[in-house]
Amino acid sequence: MDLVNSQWTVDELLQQRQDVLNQWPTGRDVRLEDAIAYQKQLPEHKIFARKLNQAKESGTTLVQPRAGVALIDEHIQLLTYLQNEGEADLLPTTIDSYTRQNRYQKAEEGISESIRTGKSMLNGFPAVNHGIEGCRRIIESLDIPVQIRHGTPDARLLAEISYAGGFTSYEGGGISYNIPYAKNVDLEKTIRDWQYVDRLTGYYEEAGVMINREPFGPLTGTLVPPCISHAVAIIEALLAAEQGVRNITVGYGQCGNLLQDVAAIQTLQALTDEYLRRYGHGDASITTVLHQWMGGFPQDEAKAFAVIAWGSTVAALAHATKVIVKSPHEAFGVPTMEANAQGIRCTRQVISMLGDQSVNTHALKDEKLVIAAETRCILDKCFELGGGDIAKGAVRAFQAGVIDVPFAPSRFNAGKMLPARDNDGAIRFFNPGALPLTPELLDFHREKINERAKEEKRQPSFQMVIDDVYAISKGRLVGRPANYRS
Amino acid sequence: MDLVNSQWTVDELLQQRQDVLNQWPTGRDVRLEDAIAYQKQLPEHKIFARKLNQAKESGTTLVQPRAGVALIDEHIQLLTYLQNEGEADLLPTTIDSYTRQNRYQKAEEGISESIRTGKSMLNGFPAVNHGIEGCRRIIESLDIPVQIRHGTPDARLLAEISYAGGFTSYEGGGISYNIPYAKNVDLEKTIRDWQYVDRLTGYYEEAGVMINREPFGPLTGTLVPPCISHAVAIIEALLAAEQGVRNITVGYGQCGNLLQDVAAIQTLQALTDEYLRRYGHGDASITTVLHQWMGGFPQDEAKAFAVIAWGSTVAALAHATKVIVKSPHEAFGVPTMEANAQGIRCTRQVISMLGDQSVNTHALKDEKLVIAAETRCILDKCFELGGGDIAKGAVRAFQAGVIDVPFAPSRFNAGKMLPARDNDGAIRFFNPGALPLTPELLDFHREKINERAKEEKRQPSFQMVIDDVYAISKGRLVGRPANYRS
Amino acid sequence: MQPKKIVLGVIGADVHAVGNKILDYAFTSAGFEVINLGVMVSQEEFIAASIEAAADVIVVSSLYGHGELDCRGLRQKCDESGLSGIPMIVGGNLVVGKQQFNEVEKRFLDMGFDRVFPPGTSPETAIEAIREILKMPEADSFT
Amino acid sequence: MQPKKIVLGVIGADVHAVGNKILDYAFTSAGFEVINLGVMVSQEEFIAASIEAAADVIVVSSLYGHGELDCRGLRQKCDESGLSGIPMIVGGNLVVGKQQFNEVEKRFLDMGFDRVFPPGTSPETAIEAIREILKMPEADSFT
Ligand code: B12
Ligand code: B12
Repeated sequence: MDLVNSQWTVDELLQQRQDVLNQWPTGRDVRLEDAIAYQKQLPEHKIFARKLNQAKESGTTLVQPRAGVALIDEHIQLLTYLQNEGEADLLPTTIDSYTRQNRYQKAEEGISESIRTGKSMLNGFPAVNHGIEGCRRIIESLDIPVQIRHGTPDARLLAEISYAGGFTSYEGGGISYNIPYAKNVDLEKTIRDWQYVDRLTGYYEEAGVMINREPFGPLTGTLVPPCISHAVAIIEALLAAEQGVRNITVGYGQCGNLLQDVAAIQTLQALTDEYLRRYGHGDASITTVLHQWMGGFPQDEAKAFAVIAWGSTVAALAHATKVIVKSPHEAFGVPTMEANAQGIRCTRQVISMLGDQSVNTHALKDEKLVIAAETRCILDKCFELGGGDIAKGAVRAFQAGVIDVPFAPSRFNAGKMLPARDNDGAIRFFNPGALPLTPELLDFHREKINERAKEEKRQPSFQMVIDDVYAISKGRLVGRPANYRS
Repeated sequence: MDLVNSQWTVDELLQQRQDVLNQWPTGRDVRLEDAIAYQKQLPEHKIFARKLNQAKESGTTLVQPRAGVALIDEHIQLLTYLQNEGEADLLPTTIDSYTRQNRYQKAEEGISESIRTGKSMLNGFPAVNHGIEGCRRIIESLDIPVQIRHGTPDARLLAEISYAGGFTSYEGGGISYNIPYAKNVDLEKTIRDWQYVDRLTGYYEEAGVMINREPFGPLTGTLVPPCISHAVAIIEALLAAEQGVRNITVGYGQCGNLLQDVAAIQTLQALTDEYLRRYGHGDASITTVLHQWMGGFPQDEAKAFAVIAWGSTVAALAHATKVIVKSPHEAFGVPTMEANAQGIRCTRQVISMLGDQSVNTHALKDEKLVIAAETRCILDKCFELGGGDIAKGAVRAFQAGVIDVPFAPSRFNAGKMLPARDNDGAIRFFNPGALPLTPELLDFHREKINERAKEEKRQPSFQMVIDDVYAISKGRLVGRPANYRS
Repeated sequence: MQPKKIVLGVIGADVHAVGNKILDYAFTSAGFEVINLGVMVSQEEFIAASIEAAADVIVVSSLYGHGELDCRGLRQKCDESGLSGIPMIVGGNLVVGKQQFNEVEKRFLDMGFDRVFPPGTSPETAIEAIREILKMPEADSFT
Repeated sequence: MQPKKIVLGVIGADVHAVGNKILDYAFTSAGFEVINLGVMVSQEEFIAASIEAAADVIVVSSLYGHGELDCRGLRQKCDESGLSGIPMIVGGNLVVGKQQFNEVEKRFLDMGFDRVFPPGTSPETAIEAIREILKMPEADSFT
């Protein structure tokens, strides 16, 4: 089957379905009619898309943590704590890394080991192994919407079980859950596998069940310039909408410079709306998510709180629909439930303190123009490369380095583009690789990097990039050289 | 002696001096020549004014905690910890409340009780009781500059002992350490007593010893509009400069709205420079300090970190010369040294992450124009009331309600003006009392408050003010009514 | 019916005025007669005002950390001045630092207070407690 | 003198690529020959690459929390494949959650690693440790 961006027929979906459900025994329990009936009886306050749309209307920012452990009871306990003590608005169920690689046998071993040692040996909740009943116990134990968050290149079976299990939102996409999360997985295959997920979501939608979909915004979380993640988010939104998805949350990982970040969230909303409208999906409802700093964190908890609060500030001032929260344990490992709740409460305080404020400046407008222009350059080139088809175009764009994600593990990513911060901490291109930017935009980036080099009295070099990677965990935003101002 | 703003002769100073030094036995050990010699041998890195001036030049923001306990060894241990583990740039020695009221006998009892019970029974360090030797042990044990921070209406003896003890900076002023810190103390008397302190500081200055003075910016810390605290700060700077003080740090307590706060710090620097220049003190070196949120704090530590980080953000984006730090224990009591150090490290992370950024917007310019115009209205009226003499003018201004500090305990404060937040959280006048603002400014404030009232579907009322007092500790900035948006 | 009388003040050398002003407003709105001594109130002033007004209850605040030193002996002085048995409640940030509240409570109960309240107690709670102590009928909740 | 050879990789299903790219750059700059297997490396791949390159040391990273499950048996497999005694060091965020490091260290030493490093170890420390293990002379510090 040739990869094209057009809606699958129901037959095409059902054809693949048996194979998918057979991948692991728990898959055989999924019955679509039963699943749809279950979803339909969920009370309104457990439905993700509704809560997002309300928040968008009233201009508030919802707060959501990440969390998942190996065993069901412990997972319910964890989420209940985050709901009650953490004051979360939205809950996650973060999936473990074996499940993400479809290694269900390994996940099963992780479950046994966790029971044996009395501590979670998995870095998330193995939803496929626990099956529909396990998932429903979670949904029924909580009072607010729950989303599956993962990083699974082939997430078809997980989607089937999650939807039948009552989850009302599902993160991921064919690009964003491949390039940062895999090494050898073909991009064409993942885009196709996510067409399955999106078609399945569309099928529920047609049956009257709202399920929210969220492309993974931050990619590698490490110095990703806004135009790159915007291009990926908009492509995935287009692909999802084509399959009938009607509730989409596009995401962005905080870069650290206030104006760049606020500009990024605001252009992300505007550009996604625009491209969806242009391609016939004006009826889809689009919301945004800001991810608090996704790169390396400082080890000291007081400093980690500072980073968490800074991310919250950006979410609040940009009026993102939701914010994904880090914890003061970030640099060490999966947080305890207490540490996780602390991250949420710190975020909540910032969000509600600042929710009434906005920034609106000329510099912000400039930054928005730059991001929008860059994103358009990339997207238009993708359409061109695909001969008008964005699915094809995306695959070819990665081959050509027209989209290029820094520090990505995937061999389907060119890895030629190098980002570095400018003097104000905004992320610019140190080496633009094959990005299809206009000469003016390239000049702009070159100037910005040179300004910084001058300030630091050194030549632009890869060392600058490395210094930027470490900067936040060492307490700065711009990775200045050791002899800077001394 | 009639209160006038003119430099005391050395004779006038020395005349009073014997009485002052006789207030408590430790006072008798103070010898000016010996004190000056001691100050002169201090290494550069222990001199407050130098470090401030360097920071101002390089555009960085220094971080300083509050801290003080009853006994010397414990106090040294505390400050050493804040220096080494807290990564503080500047240190404090916060004085206990008995000393602030010149109740040295009560402080003595507090010292004994603290020895007996093994915990500090005083809320600060009783420097007068510990005397010169005690103070010098502190200075000698530390590697960075140390300042006396207090709230003492009559701080003459404390100044004598502090300077002889080697402290290189001294907080307070005749207005800012009276109106928020006393109930029955005559304003004329405190202004005169602080002329003593300032003249003493000037005397050291003439002898070649740099001592930094810092009017207390935040006043009652509770909804104080920028123009009020600016007027007080500038008056105290003028009074100090007249007595020969040459290093002055003017302060401001964060109000919570980003633009208002950045505008406030920037106008504070500009207006102080301007007024000092205009009155012949252009050679004084002026720096600024932002106090993190000085009102009621949330009890939850994660939320307190959020408030601390927000204050740090403002300090960083406004490029204040230093920032005074709160701790996650703020709502409960004097922090442990660990909690105190956490507050500093959280602040440090924000400061160094954001130090390269600035905000610059039209809204910021507007806010600066408003604050500057208001402050000028008040200051010019003070000069007028004093017939050109700002010392006299200040006293009369308080009588007339031309300067009016909200929630102040002093009966020398009119207490007619009531502040409340506008829709964006900036502090405006709900009731301007007798403030001498132009009709345009009064209209501006009325509109802002009405806008909020409309948004909240209620009439402007004192309940709004109360709601604002509690807001931050309940997680918001604007104190919205219970039924808001629900 | 005569409104019940509260003598209110912040004890010792304490100048924290904000909570005091708000308690005054809240008690008055709730129908009490408030004799507010403001901040920096000595034990003697509390007693003189309570005698003069024939107060029903004394409400002591202490925020600045010296509460323990300042409150000692107040009950004895009341007893000696003919105010024996007058209800006395205390609240605020009573001691230096973040301490276990039940231990703090015990120390202040031992000093003769009828009720002791932790940091950040709301005016609503204060009013409820006063009604309880004065055995007043339940009222509509304070707004 | 031949440069010493390091086989480097992130074990298991772990895709954290940033630290790996930086270690590669740092080791190379410090004069080592680096055979970088990247992320998602199986035990078998580590062994095959080490044999092929005649590696001097194996540097294992694990960031995502499954390090304990993924590293078990690696030493035994080395021994069986003729790599017995080859120095092996491991670092990253080895276990799930913030655990006492000395206990974590013990568990990994017991699995047969020569040195075990806590979260956030700098490349400089890694290089120093490798020099030590390979008994290399002190070099100018890495810049
Ligand atoms: C960026 C990031 C991501 C990115 C990775 C992008 C990519 N492909 O590279 C994305 C978003 C995709 C991601 C995904 C996941 N992540 Co992640 N991630 C991080 C994060 C924030 C930074 C990592 C980083 O790049 N640091 C910067 C580099 C330079 O440092 P470093 O990786 O630590 O490596 C240095 C040192 O450790 C040392 N070192 C490394 N190896 C060795 C070996 C030796 C011998 C020595 C001496 C030194 C050494 O040198 C390196 C260079 O300085 C960390 C938390 C943190 N550290 O702040 C979490 C973290 C590693 N991730 C974590 C998890 C759980 C995941 C996920 C499972 C998702 C989830 N549940 O949230 C998935 C895993 C997917 C998978 N299969 O692996 C956890 C691991 C938990 C644990 N161990 O308990 C962490 C700690 C976050 C947390 N607290 O929960 N992640
Ligand atoms: C604003 C403030 C100031 C302002 C006060 C201005 C003024 N004149 O009013 C200034 C800056 C001048 C100031 C000065 C000092 N302060 Co102060 N201040 C605060 C702060 C931040 C807020 C207080 C406030 O207004 N809260 C809002 C009001 C509405 O709440 P409230 O005061 O708690 O009162 C409510 C309740 O407690 C309750 N309540 C009060 N009394 C009673 C009684 C009963 C019976 C009941 C039921 C309830 C009740 O009802 C009130 C209304 O809701 C607090 C910390 C905090 N809470 O966040 C520190 C705090 C009270 N201050 C403190 C200290 C130590 C000082 C100083 C000594 C300076 C210093 N070392 O930093 C001086 C003391 C000067 C003096 N002689 O008193 C400490 C006390 C430490 C302790 N107990 O261990 C605190 C806790 C800060 C800290 N963590 O270190 N302060």
